[in-house]
Amino acid sequence: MLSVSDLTLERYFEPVFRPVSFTLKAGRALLITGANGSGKTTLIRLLAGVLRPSQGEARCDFERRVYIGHQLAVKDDLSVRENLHFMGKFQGRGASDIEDVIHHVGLRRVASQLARTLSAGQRKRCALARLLLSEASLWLLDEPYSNLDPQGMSMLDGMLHRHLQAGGACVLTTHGSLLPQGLETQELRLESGAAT
Amino acid sequence: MSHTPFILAAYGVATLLLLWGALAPVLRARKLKSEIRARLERTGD
Amino acid sequence: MSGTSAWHAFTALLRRDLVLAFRRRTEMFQPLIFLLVVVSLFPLGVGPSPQLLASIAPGVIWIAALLATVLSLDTLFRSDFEDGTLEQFVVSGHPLTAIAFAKILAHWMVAGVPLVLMTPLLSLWMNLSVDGMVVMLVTLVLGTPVLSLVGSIGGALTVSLKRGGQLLSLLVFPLYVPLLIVATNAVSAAVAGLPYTGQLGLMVAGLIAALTLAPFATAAALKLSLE
Amino acid sequence: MNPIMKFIHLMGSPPWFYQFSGRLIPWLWGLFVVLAACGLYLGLVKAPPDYLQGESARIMYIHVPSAWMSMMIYALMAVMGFVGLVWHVRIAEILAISSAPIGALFTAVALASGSLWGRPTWGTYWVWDARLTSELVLLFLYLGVIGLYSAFDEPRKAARAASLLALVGLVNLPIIHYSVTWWNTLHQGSSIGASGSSIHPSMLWPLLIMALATKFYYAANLLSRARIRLIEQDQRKNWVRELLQEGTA
Repeated sequence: MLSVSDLTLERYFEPVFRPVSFTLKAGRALLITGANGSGKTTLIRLLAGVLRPSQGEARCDFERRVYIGHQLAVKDDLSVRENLHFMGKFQGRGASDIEDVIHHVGLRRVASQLARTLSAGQRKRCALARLLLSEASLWLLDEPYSNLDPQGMSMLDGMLHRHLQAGGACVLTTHGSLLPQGLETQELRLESGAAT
Repeated sequence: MSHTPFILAAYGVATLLLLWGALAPVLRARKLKSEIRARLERTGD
Repeated sequence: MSGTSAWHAFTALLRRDLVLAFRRRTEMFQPLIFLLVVVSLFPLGVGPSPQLLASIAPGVIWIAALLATVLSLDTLFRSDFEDGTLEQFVVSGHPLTAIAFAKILAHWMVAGVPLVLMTPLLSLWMNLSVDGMVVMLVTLVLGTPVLSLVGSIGGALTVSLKRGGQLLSLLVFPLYVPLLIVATNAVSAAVAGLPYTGQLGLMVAGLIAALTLAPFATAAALKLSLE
Repeated sequence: MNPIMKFIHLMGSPPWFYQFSGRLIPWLWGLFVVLAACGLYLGLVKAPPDYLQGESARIMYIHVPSAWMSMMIYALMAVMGFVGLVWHVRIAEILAISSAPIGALFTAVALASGSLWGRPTWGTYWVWDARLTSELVLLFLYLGVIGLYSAFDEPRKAARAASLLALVGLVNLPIIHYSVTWWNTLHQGSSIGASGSSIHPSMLWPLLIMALATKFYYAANLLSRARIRLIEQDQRKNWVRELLQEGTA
């Protein structure tokens, strides 16, 4: 369970978004919406532990978290397989799962190409493979559907569905129409932090 | 070779530097406050 | 994160960094070529007389090694910062000091070791006597890791700055002063036939201090740069 | 809450700190001027010339106190930076960052007066003497901290980075100082330093009074610089707006 109370971050001495409070139980997904620059990415990085809040706190008893941001952390000079191999080893996963994950995210054909040669959608799939490799129960996804083609979106829907069924939780930001289909989601709308 | 020019130079340089160090914040404060006051009037907060 | 998986992460990161370095071989040789160029400038600038070169040899070789290391520090964390890998390191829950240590070790193997291997050639150019060269080799073996360790703190502090390069050398040079003094003195003592074990002892102490303290400062600086 | 904790807590709130330091500054400047005048009078007029260096030793009364101050401020800056870094106390961060320029200033004064003192005694303006060289390296440490702070856009992040660098610098400061001193004895043998010879009381008193004076200069200057940085950072906050509209700044 993730419980957040009165959380915000100050940049240039002003809160990026008005303090938020919510709780997210296992098996549920939280959709963070808001205009551009309202602080969606900042909030998700706060939840991921990359940023330290200026106020409030986020108590999370999911034992491991995985975060996929705008920057996909895919190395251009490594092949897809090498990238996934590193991601897996970094989280202590065996090499055997790598091939199934590559097949699952539909990158088998380009598995030995350098990541530099991949399209934006393929790079996003490569980054999303990190979700399957990590046993994290809390998924933090910053606009996961961007750059994905229809098959990619339905792949991600499936992954999310299975993750929530298995008792995981997920926080994802989105702007506009790209929403997960067929998922029970609670929504959180961010207001920009006016001068207090 | 009388040393007085060097003594005067040393204390002169020291006074100049310390004076500049002391005055810089005062001038900065005056400029900053007038900027903020101007902004306050303009935005009528 | 249990200890064993931190070790997996350490080895995986070290191997990945070495593979990445070999994939960009041309970039890998830059510090080395820079070292050769800088040292070969001195005879042109100062004049080729062997006695003069021999007397300034320890300082020249060490300052060139120092400059070459600083040159390669800027890229130490930059690519990981820009493509989001650094963020993943922080989220992964592994101790950031272990990750910083793996990066520093990889940097030393790629940028530090070649400097050590060049010592014979550089000593030849600078007319450094044989026992001077031997002690130069020892000081570089003990010293280049400290260059990487202390330098990585500057690298981590300036990684999020667009033009961090010049600032990095300003931050790091004062911290290199003790190392430069002790190392060059060890070599000139050897050349003059004086005892130099004391200086080497100081360098070993410096290495141990850097090994234990620098990764913590680097990890703190990395976490801070992500804010 | 006992009074000390209460005081520390109050010091943490910007408006209170602003008012409190505002009242303190005039007294600090007053004390500085009185002490400096007294120290200079004793040092330049009353004290006898040094038996070895003659009149030029009178430069000691500005050179030595500013050299002491340059090191003391660096240490204080690193400690305040540590408090700001670990407990995220904003006022500590501001005090640390505002100390850096003052420390650099004292280092420059020490270097300038040291080289002007060197001319009559050693015959040249610059000698790679142990104290002057480690002062120079200290100046580079200060410039590094100031440079790093100004390189960042977001003030809080800049303060934290500069504080971390100051902490690393503090760990290295004694090592640099002793390695430079040891390096100096290798190349020149120990040169006659003023503080080397035992100080006659009539020369010791001005030195101590000037040293005390420079501490009050530092305190007054630090608080006035910290206040401005506070106003600059909180200019959108209510307490600054009320303050400026009353015009009692």
